[in-house]
Amino acid sequence: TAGSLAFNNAQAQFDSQGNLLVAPWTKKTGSDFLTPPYGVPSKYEKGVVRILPTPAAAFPTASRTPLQNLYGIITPNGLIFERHHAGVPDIDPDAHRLVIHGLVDRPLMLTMNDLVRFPSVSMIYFLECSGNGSAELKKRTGTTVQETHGLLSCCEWTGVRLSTVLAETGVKSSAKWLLAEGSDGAAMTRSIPMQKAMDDALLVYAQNGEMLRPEQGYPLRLFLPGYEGNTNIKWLRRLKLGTEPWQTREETSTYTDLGAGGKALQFTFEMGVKSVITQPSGGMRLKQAGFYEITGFAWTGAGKIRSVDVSIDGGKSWDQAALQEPVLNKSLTRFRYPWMWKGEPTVLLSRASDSSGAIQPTVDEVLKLRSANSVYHNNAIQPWLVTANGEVSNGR
Amino acid sequence: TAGSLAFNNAQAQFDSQGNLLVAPWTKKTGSDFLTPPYGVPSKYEKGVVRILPTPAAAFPTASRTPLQNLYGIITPNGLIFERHHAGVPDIDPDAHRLVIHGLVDRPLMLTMNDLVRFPSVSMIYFLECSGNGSAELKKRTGTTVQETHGLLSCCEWTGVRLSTVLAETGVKSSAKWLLAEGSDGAAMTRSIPMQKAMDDALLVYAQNGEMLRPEQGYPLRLFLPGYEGNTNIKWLRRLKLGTEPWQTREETSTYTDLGAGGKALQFTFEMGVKSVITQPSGGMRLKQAGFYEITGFAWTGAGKIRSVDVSIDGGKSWDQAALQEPVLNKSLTRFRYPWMWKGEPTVLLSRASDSSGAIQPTVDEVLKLRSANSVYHNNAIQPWLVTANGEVSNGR
Amino acid sequence: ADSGHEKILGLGQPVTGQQLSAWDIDIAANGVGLPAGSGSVGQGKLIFQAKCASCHGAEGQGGPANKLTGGGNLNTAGAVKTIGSYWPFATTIFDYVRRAMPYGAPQSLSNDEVYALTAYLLNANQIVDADTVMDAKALPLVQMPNRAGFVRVER
Amino acid sequence: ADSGHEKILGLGQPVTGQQLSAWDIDIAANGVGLPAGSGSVGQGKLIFQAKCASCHGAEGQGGPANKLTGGGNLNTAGAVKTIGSYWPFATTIFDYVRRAMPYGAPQSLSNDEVYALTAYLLNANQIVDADTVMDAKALPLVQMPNRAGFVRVER
Ligand code: HEC
Ligand code: HEC
Ligand SMILES: [Ca+2]
Ligand SMILES: [Ca+2]
Ligand SMILES: [Ca+2]
Ligand SMILES: [Ca+2]
Ligand SMILES: [Ca+2]
Ligand SMILES: [Ca+2]
Ligand SMILES: [Co+2]
Ligand SMILES: [Co+2]
Repeated sequence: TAGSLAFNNAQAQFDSQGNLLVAPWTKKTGSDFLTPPYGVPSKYEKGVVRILPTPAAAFPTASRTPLQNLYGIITPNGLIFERHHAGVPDIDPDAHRLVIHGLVDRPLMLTMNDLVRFPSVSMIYFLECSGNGSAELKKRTGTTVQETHGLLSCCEWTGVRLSTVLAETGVKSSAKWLLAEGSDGAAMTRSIPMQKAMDDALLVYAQNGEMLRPEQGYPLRLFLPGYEGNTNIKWLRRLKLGTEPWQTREETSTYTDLGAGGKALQFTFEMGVKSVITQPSGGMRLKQAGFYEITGFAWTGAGKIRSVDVSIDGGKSWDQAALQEPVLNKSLTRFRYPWMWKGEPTVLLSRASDSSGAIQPTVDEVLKLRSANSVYHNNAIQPWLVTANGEVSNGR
Repeated sequence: TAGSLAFNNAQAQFDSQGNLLVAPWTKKTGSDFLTPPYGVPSKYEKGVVRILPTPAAAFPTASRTPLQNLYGIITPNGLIFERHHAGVPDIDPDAHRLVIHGLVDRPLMLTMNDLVRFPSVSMIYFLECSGNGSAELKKRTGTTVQETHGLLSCCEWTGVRLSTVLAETGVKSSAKWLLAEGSDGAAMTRSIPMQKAMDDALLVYAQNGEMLRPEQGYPLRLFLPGYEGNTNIKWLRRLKLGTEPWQTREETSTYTDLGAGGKALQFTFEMGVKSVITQPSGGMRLKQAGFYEITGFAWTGAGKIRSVDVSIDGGKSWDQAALQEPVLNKSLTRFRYPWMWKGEPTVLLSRASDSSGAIQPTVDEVLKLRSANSVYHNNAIQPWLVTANGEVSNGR
Repeated sequence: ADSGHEKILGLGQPVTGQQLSAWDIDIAANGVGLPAGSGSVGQGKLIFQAKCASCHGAEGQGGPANKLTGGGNLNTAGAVKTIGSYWPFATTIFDYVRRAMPYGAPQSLSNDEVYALTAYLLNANQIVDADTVMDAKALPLVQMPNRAGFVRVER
Repeated sequence: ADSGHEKILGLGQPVTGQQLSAWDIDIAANGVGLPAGSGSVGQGKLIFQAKCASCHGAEGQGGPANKLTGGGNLNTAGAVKTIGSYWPFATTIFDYVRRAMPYGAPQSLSNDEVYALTAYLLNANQIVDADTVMDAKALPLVQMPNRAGFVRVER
């Protein structure tokens, strides 16, 4: 469904004179406790789910989060986008092990019981696939913000600082890179600079208050705040410290950025400053003129969002949106902007800037110096067209 | 299950020489995307659910959150405690209405579509039933922290400030109280001071990023930060402004506090400063001596948690725990305290203090001047006994 | 002072008292909101036996659901909070029974039935005589035994 | 400098290289980690037809899954990134095929089979001759066409 603006004004609870009737659910007992013990959304929200692109690919790569249906900054665990390279393994946490070896003083094997006993931290961080919006680099493809930007989520992650665990193994001074390996059917691997490992990397075992979901790496995931999604190795079984990156398939064939000159940039980890309006957004309809709150997300791998500007006139003028406090490091930030729509056709835009001074670019700026084969790191400004009858569509 | 300390060290992935075997889930493709589209926890977490007291009452009053299985401060939506007086209604959001009348200038009827168009805010707030721990006032009854403290949860709530909506209706200066009424089968009602209504009261429609869950008031709930749970009227259909409290059954017969002298205190809204250790906690077992992180929650209806002291020797000495940042107003605060357990029998305690200067009392202090029939607002320090073989139990 | 008369955002629709009447069921402590109609203790007893006794006991002494009569001295350990021992306002009985009882069929009783049940429950708690007929005028005048038992703290 | 030798918390168990051997499958870009064994282009072709062609096409030209050969000039609009057109290191083929292919049965191939497939894929991309036999010594020496095509930015 196209977000809560899709609520309509069914008249079911009025009599023929327009007087309020007592609703049928007020005149009986509702459902019992624990139906079910682990709760689920209302049946009226059944359209709020993750989706794959249609038509489905032979080997789909990712499902997308319904950003148009989200509120605040937390993504509920059932709606976090999925990306995996060989399906979601079904891991018995009691049988799972993390091994740390290579350029360490004391190679170590840890059970989940060992890991949860370490001093832990809980941090709210966004997670974005570096391929988010990749199709939009070439041309308008998506209708909804779920289609254009849905490889994006944000959770409260709980886990152990990798530096805390590495204090246990000791780190040889020659160690400059770390290989992280999953225990999924792709044994997914990425090389990570030791500097990031010692800075803010986490070994997370929980998200939004409960143990990780299977598709998010249950029972253990490497979390690299602000880094492109694929580096956050799920189902983590092994960390190996070395001197050089391993040049795995994911950091050569796949997650590299081809420039116009034919050279590809490698190890482009940090996600750029970005924002998108989620309400109103593509596929929604404003049923009448009047007041609307324009709202959406802003985020940056560089640190904190400094400001978000909104344009309600296709970029002719810009005005600062309100940022929901607290504005957290490497988290989604919710922005809000009041809009009195008079019924005119227009274009809505948002543009974020961050604590590093970076400003979200236009799509033309993003494409400058890129190859036609460029795939990743599209952080362009997203335009939403609004027609006089209130229809909202992708203005790429 | 008794929290993640219950993970064991199954040896399934080793050969007979103790060499690591490649796990079976690494050697095949895992499950597909969207299985299911709205995700669920791992099957290995199936014990992590809300529970009712056993044996079940003829008319159970509330299910409890498994605090021992929580991490960070967010409670996932599937695990939030349930309290209702006539079951969970199944409300069509399109047919739902909020009416505001009484001492207002312009009585107003709002659809959900109207409400989501108002300027909104998102705030992380705890929610606690004033009856949380009531049985423990009289004697030790619960084994786990879910049983003793499980009428407690914390979400990111999104909604409209009630003051914003009341600006739309206008408020007559004679209005001093507000009646909030649910559209459930109890048409649950509470009288709320206008001062709270204008201060930080919210009309929430979303929790943890998605629309409210049915058992949390879908599609609309009054949220009164820091106030006892029952005042946060769910399935909200009506607000009426008046000069005096209505003296509804819930604020006379039920949620009042009988003192030793036979007089009952009425309108005791604010939840007192409180904390509890959730790991380790009752029903867990420390399998061996060594390092453990003691962790739990602290919260207060008065504002922010200022500090949490932990005692690892039954109260002989106290030491300050670390508070996870950001420490938010009227939110759960996660505290952590490093503990090297040498295998001695002991008692673990936590004691919170808040920004108003209040300090969490002992149970004897709580009971002072109370009637034997006192039920609500038990914010006593919770002791957990640890035996030499690592068994943890309720030390009330 | 009253706030201004300008609509600020223009969201929502005006609503009249007439349109609200089916929802506007709250009864103030002083009786404002009590509807027309009446009912006697005798009528209430019959309705109670038919619609309430299965949960609350034949005479309100309690069953699978709450004890509604007696309760004892609140200062004693075994005391139970009931209409007789605890409730400060008689109007609350009308308000609550009408909105919430019988459990399973709330808001199914006529106003006459609710007056009758209110009269019966007050009589069963020895607060009014057996020949009492309850209505909008009589109910707010009932003196409840524990009326002075509450301290309003608002905190 | 190396960090101290005191266990700080004492959690976890020491682990030896021997205990790790089944998991320690990564191959460095310079070939460190390549196991014993070998395989030829001809052997690889047969294995490819049996275990890979259903997804990648009879000669790696692509099918339901990725095109593994050809690809064209990277500066042209229709170019495809393949082993021949894009991959900078030959060792990556061994590492990736062994850990992840065939899709559905990862880590099911013997080291000899992986060497053979690596030889075949290099030959199909016209990087090595049809009579090549690949092993731990030969593989790191293979010069990949796009070896100079990468700029390491680490940001
Ligand atoms: C099917 C069971 C059931 C039936 C039938 C029933 N009740 Fe109840 N009643 C309950 C339950 C359960 C409660 C407690 C509800 C709560 O605490 O939210 C209750 C509460 C009450 C209370 C408040 C008690 C207190 O001390 O606060 C009154 C008064 C009451 N009922 C009156 C009635 C009357 C009058 C009827 C018949 C018209 C009736 N009940 C029929 C189950 C029932
Ligand atoms: C059932 C389908 C299937 C079979 C069989 C299969 N593959 Fe694959 N292969 C895939 C898919 C799907 C991908 C892409 C995986 C991804 O992107 O994570 C892939 C990717 C690859 C790649 C990387 C391509 C690139 O450009 O990055 C290579 C190399 C490869 N396969 C080789 C093989 C070999 C060798 C075999 C046989 C031993 C094989 N595949 C069998 C489905 C298959
Ligand atoms: Ca198990
Ligand atoms: Ca509907
Ligand atoms: Ca309107
Ligand atoms: Ca009324
Ligand atoms: Ca150990
Ligand atoms: Ca190796
Ligand atoms: Co990148
Ligand atoms: Co209270």
